[in-house]
Amino acid sequence: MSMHNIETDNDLTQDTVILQNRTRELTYAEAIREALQQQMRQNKKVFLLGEDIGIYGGAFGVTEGLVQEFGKERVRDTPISELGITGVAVGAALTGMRPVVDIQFSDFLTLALDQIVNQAAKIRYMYGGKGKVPLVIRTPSGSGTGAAAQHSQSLEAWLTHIPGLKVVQPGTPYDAKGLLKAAIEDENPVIFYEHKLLYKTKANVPGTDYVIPLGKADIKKEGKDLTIVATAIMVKRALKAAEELEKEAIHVEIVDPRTLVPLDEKCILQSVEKTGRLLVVHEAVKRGGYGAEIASIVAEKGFSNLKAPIKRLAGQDVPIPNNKKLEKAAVPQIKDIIREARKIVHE
Amino acid sequence: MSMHNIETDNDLTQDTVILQNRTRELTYAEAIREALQQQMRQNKKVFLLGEDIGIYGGAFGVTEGLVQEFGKERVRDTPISELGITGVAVGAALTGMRPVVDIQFSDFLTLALDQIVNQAAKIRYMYGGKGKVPLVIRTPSGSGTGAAAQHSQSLEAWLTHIPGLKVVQPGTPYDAKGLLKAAIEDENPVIFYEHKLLYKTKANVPGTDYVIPLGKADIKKEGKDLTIVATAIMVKRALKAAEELEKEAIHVEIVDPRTLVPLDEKCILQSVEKTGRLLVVHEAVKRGGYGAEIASIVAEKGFSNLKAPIKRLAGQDVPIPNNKKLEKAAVPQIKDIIREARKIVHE
Amino acid sequence: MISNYSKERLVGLYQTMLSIRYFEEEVERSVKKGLFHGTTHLCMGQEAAAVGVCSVLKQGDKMTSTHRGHGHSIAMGADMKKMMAEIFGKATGYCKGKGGSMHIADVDYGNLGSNAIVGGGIPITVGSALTAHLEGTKDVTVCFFGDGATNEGSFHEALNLASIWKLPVIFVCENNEYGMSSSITEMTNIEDLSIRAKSYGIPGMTIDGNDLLEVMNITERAVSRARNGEGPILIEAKTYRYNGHSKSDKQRYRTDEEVSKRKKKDPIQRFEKMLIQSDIPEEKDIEQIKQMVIEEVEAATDFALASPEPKVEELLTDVYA
Amino acid sequence: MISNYSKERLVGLYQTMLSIRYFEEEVERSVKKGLFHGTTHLCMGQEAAAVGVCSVLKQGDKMTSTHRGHGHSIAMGADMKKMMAEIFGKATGYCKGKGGSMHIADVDYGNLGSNAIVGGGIPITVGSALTAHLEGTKDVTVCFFGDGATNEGSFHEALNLASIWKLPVIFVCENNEYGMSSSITEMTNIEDLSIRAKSYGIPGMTIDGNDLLEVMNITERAVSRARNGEGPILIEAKTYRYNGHSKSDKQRYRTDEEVSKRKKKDPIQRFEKMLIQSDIPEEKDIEQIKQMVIEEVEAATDFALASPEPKVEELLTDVYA
Ligand SMILES: Cc1ncc(C[n+]2csc(CCOP(=O)(O)OP(=O)(O)O)c2C)c(N)n1
Ligand SMILES: Cc1ncc(C[n+]2csc(CCOP(=O)(O)OP(=O)(O)O)c2C)c(N)n1
Ligand SMILES: [Mg+2]
Ligand SMILES: [Mg+2]
Repeated sequence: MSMHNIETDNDLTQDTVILQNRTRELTYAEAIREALQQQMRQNKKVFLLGEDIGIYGGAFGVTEGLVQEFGKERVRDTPISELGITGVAVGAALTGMRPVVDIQFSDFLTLALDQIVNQAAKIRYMYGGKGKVPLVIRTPSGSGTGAAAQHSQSLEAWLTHIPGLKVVQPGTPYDAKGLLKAAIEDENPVIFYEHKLLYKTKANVPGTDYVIPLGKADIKKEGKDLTIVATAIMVKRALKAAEELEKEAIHVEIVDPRTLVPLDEKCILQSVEKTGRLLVVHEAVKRGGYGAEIASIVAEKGFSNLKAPIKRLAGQDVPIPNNKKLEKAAVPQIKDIIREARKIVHE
Repeated sequence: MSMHNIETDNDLTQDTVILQNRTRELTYAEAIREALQQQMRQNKKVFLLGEDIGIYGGAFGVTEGLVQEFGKERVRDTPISELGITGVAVGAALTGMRPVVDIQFSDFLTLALDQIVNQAAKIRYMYGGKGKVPLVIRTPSGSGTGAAAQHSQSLEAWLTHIPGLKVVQPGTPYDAKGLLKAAIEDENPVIFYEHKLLYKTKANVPGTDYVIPLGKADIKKEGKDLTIVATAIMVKRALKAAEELEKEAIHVEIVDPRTLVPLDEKCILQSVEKTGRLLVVHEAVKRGGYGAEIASIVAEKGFSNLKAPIKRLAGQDVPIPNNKKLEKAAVPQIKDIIREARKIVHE
Repeated sequence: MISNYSKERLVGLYQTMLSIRYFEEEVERSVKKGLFHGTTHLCMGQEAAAVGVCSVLKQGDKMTSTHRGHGHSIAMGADMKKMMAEIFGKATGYCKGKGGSMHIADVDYGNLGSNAIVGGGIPITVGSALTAHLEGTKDVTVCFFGDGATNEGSFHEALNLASIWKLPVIFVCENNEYGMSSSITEMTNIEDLSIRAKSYGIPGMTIDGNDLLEVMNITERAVSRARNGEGPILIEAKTYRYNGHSKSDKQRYRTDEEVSKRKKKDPIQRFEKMLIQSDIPEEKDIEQIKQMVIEEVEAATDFALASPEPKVEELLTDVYA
Repeated sequence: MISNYSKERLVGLYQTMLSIRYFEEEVERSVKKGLFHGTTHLCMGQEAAAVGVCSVLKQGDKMTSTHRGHGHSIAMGADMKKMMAEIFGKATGYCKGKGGSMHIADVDYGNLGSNAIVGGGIPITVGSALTAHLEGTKDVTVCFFGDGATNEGSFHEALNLASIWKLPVIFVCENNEYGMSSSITEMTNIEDLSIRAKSYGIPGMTIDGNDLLEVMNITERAVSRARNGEGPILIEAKTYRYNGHSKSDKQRYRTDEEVSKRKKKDPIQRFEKMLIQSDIPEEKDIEQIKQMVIEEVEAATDFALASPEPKVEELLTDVYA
C-alpha cells in the first residue's frame, strides 16, 4: 500500500541521504514529528487531523512545521469536536486512508470513546473480518504541568481493556519514533500515548526509517535482584532510581513494555524468572491500573519463581491536584521507587 | 436531608405496613424498582432521568409504573443525549438534588464519560472539598441477549480506575435493592451496574427499607479449599459450579464483593488466608479487567498464604459476537468455573 | 415525475420496496417463532426513503445505516440470503454470524455498515466523504439516521465538520416520529428537523419520505450538488414506523388508531397505485412480482436455516487485521 | 441607557471591569515571573460580557464558567485574594490549591465553577436550572462558553434539553473570534453563532459584547423571561481576546495589526469614556478608583505569596464526600 519515493527523494544526493540518516540528538517531540514526516512522505494516505495542529503546531509543538510541508489538507485543523473528528478518522480509515488523530490531552478521549471503543475497535470483528480501521490516535497524558485534574490523567488502562485496539506508550525519543511508525503502518486502531514531561527530553535518534515492532518490550537496564516494569515517564525515573540502588549493590533490571497491547509477557516473565522479584511502576492511579494486569500475569504464570510478593507502585487514588507539591506526591517519584525497591529486596 | 413519611404513609394501617414489609419473591428488576420507589417516596430530591424510562418503563422494564406514581417531572424521559443528560444530572446533584440517571446500555457510557469522569468524579476534589455530587447512574451491562458487540460489554473496570467514583455490581435481587438504596443515599457519584441476564431472576427480598452499606462483601457460600471471587452474573454461575464441586469434595468459598469501589479487601484476604487458593471470575474481558486488581491485591498482601498461583477466569479478549454459541463461549460458563476450580485445587 | 423513469427502473424500484417489506415480514415471523437470537428493528413503512435515496447512487458511493438497517442494506443491493443468514447468526451471513441484525455491512460494495449506537454512523460517514475528497473521487456518502439521533452530539459535530470541509455527504434523517417511545415533538422544540441545517450553513429540506419519487428527485439533486463539490445537505424524510421499536416494545406510547391512520399513507401502496394507473406494469404483473419476491424471501430463510453455525474457533478470529 | 442606572451602580460596574483587567494583568506578570505552577487563560478584552451578564443576577442565581474564567468569578463577586491564592496553588485559595486557575469555584455563592473541558459546563448549567425548576425557585443559571465550544456535542445536547424543558438558563457565548488558534469563521460555516438557537426553538441574538450596557440590557430581558418560566436563550456576545490563548501561545494565527485594531473597541475604555462624558464619576475619581483596584490586586498577590502551601496530607482528602 505505501508509496515509497516521493518526488523530492529523487533529488537527494547520496550525501544528503547519509546526512539525513545519521543519528543525532532529538527531543521526544521532534522524534515523533520525524516519524510523522517520514510516514507522510512515504504514503499519501497518511494524514493528520486534530485541534490546532496546523499553524499552532499542536498544544505541545509536536506538529510544528508540518502544515508548511504537507499543506492544510493533510494537516487538518479541526473544530473542538473530539467525538466528531475521531469518527471522521474511523470513516476515513475504513475507506482506505491512514489518519492520525491528535487529541490535545488524553483526558479528552472521554469524549471520543464511542468512536474508539464501539466503532474503531469492533468494526472488523462485527463485520466478520471485513473492513479494517488503520487509525492512530496520538494523545499526551500524565501529570506534572500543574494543569490539574482534567488535564493530567493517565487512563491508558482503559484502552488496554478493549479487544481490537493496540496501546503504545513510548518512554524515550528513540522508542517514540520507531513505535509511531509501526503504529501508522499497523492495520488496526492504535492508541499512542505520549507523555507531556517527556516532550523536551533528548536522546540519540537515528534519521533512518527504522520501525520498532509493536509487542516487543525493551530491557532498559539489566540486573539480577529485582525486575522493575515501568512505563512512560516511569522508565526514566526507574533508571535514575536504579543508579542510586547500584550504589547499594541492588541490581535492578528495568523492563519497559513499550506497548501495553500487545504485551511482551515473555520478556517480563523471563526477567522475573531471573530476579524472582517484581515491582511494577506506573503513573496511572493504582486501582484498576495496568500494573494490576502485569502483576496478575506474573502472579499466575511466574508464581513459582517469586521470592517476594509482587508490588505495585502507582499513582495515588486521587485526582491530580494543581499545587506542585501535591501534584508530585500524587505520582511515583524517584525516591519512591528507591524506597519500594529496597523494601522488596530486603524484606 | 431525607423527608420521611409521605402523605400516603399516614393512611396505612398497621397491617398494611406489615404486609408491605414482608419478605416475598421479587425479580432483580422488581427489587431495583422497589428501591427506587422507596427512595422517591422518602425523599423528594430523588428523581429519575433517562431515555424511555417513563411510559415505556425502561429498556428492561425496571421503571415500569413509576411515572404513574411519581409523574413526568420526577420520572423524566429524555432525548437520546447521553452526555447531556449525565451532565444535567451532575448539575442537578451539585445544586442539591439526587438524580438517578438511567443509561440504557452500559456501552453508551462511552458517550457520557466526560461528565462522569472529568466532572462528577472530580468536582469535589477540584473545589477543595466544597460541593458534592450525589448522583447514581444505573446501567445494564453484560452479554447473553444476542445484541452483539455494541450492546454487551462489561466495562466496570474503567470506572473503578477513577478516584471519586464508587462502583456497585449487585448479583442478586436482595443485594440489588439494598445496594441501590445505599447508592442513592451516598453523597458521591455511584455507578450502579445491573446485569441484563439477572433482571428476571427471582429471590426473596424483604419489603422493608433495608440498606446494604457500600464496601461490604458477602460470602455467598463458605468453603475451605478454594476462594472464588465472583461478580454480577458470575456469582450465580459460581454457586452452581460450587454445587457440582461439592460432589467431588471440593469445598469452594464464594465471595461476592458487591461493590468494586470501595472494595472489601479484608473479606477477600481473610477468605484466601483460609483457603490458600484464589480464582477470580468475571464476565468482563480478562485483559485490564477488575479481576487483575483483585488478584494483584492478593498477590501482594496475601502472598504468604497462597498454596497455588492465582487464576483469573474472565471474558475472552474479543468483542461479543451475535451468534449464541460464540456469545456463550466468549464469557465464563458454569463448566468453565468447574474446570478451573478443579485445576487449581488438584494442581 | 413518473414519466422521467423507464418502465424497467420503476419496476425495479417497486420490487426493491417490496423486497424490504416482505423481508421484514419474514423477519417478524421468525422473531415470533423464536428462530434467532438477539433483537431486531423492523423498518416497515419506511421503504420509500431507503429505496428512493439509494437508488440514485452509483458504484463507488457509500452509505452508513442504523440499528434499523435492513431496508438500507436491501436498497444498496444486498443479498437477502446473506442478510437473513446474518440475522440468524450463521457462518454464511454477511458477518459470519458475528454481527447479527444490527451490523450488516458490505464494505467493499459501499455498505459501510449498520450501527447499533444511535448517531454512531454519522461522523463515520463524514470520514468516508473526506476520503473521497482527499482522493479526488466523485463518490458521495449517504448517511441514514433517525429523528432521535438528531439529539446526539455526534450529529452536531459531524454536520458541522461536513459543512466546513464541504464534503459530499447526503444526511438523510428518517423522521418516523419516534425514537423508541419518545415522540420527536417532545424531544425537540422545533417544527421540522431540517431547520437544524441552518446551524451548519447547509441546505436543509423536509420532504414526504413516503413518496418514492419525491425522495428520488430531491436526492438526485443533492447528490449532483455533492458530486460537484458544493457540500453536504440535510434531508428530513417524514415517515412512520409500523412495528414496535424492537421485539420487546409494548407500544404504550401510541394508539392503534394513530398507527392505522399512518398506514393509509403506505409508501408501497402509493407507488403501486401510481404504477398501475400508469399501466406500468399491468395489474397481473404486480402479482407476479409479489410472488417472485415472496419466493426470494422464503429462499433467504431456507438458506439461513440450512446454513451452518460458525465454528467456535471463529470466536477468536477477526479481532485484529 | 446610562440614565437607567444609579451612579453607584455604574461606578461599581466600572470598578468590577477594572478589577478583572488589573487582576489579569497581575496574573500575566506573575506568569512571566514564574510565580506559579500551571497554565492560565486570560480574559483581557472580554470584561464587559462577564460583568454585564453577572451584574444583573440575584442571590440564588448560578453560573458556570470555562478555562478562561477569572473574569466571570470576579464578576460574580469573588474575593480576589482567594482567587489569586488559588492560582498560586495555596491552601488559602478557593479550592485549597487543588484546583488552580481553571477550577475556581464557590458553589455556595452560585459560582458552580470554571471548567477545563471545553463545553463541559454547559450540561451542568442545565442541571442547575432543572433544580430550580423542580424546587420551584425562580433562580436562573448563566452558562458562559466560548465560540469554539459551540462545536462540541455537549453544546448541542444541552441546549436542546434546556429548550424542551423550558429551563431558566442564559447561554452566553463569548465569541472572541478564536478557539485557541482556530478562527471561528473557519470552524463554522455560519455568520452568527446565535443562529444555532433556531435548532432548539429558542431565541438567539448576537450583540456587541464589548458594550457593557447592551450586554446588561439584553441579559436583563433574558433573565426576566427565564424567571417567568419562558425558557432559555442564547446570547452571542462578540468580543476579542487580547492575550494569547494561554501562556504558551505564540499567536502565529493572527497579526499584531488585527490585535491593535480590536483593542480600539476596548470595553473598559468605552465605558470609562461614557462615564466621564456623563460626569459619573469625575475624571479625578477615575484615577482614585484605578488606584484602589491596583492596590486590591496587589494585596491579592501579597496574600497569595504569603499564604501557606497545602499540607501534603491534603493530597488524600476531599476525594469523597
Ligand atoms: C447511543 C445510544 N443511545 C441509546 C440507544 C438505544 N436506542 C436504540 S434505537 C433508539 C431510538 C432511536 O431513535 P431514532 O434515531 O429516531 O431511530 P428509529 O429507531 O426511530 O429508527 C434508542 C434510544 C442506542 N442504541 N444508542
Ligand atoms: C474538550 C476539550 N477539547 C479541547 C480542549 C483544549 N482547549 C482548551 S481552550 C480551547 C479553545 C476554546 O475555545 P473557545 O471555546 O472559543 O474559548 P476561548 O478559549 O476562546 O475563551 C481548547 C481547544 C479542552 N480544554 N477541552
Ligand atoms: Mg425515529
Ligand atoms: Mg474563543
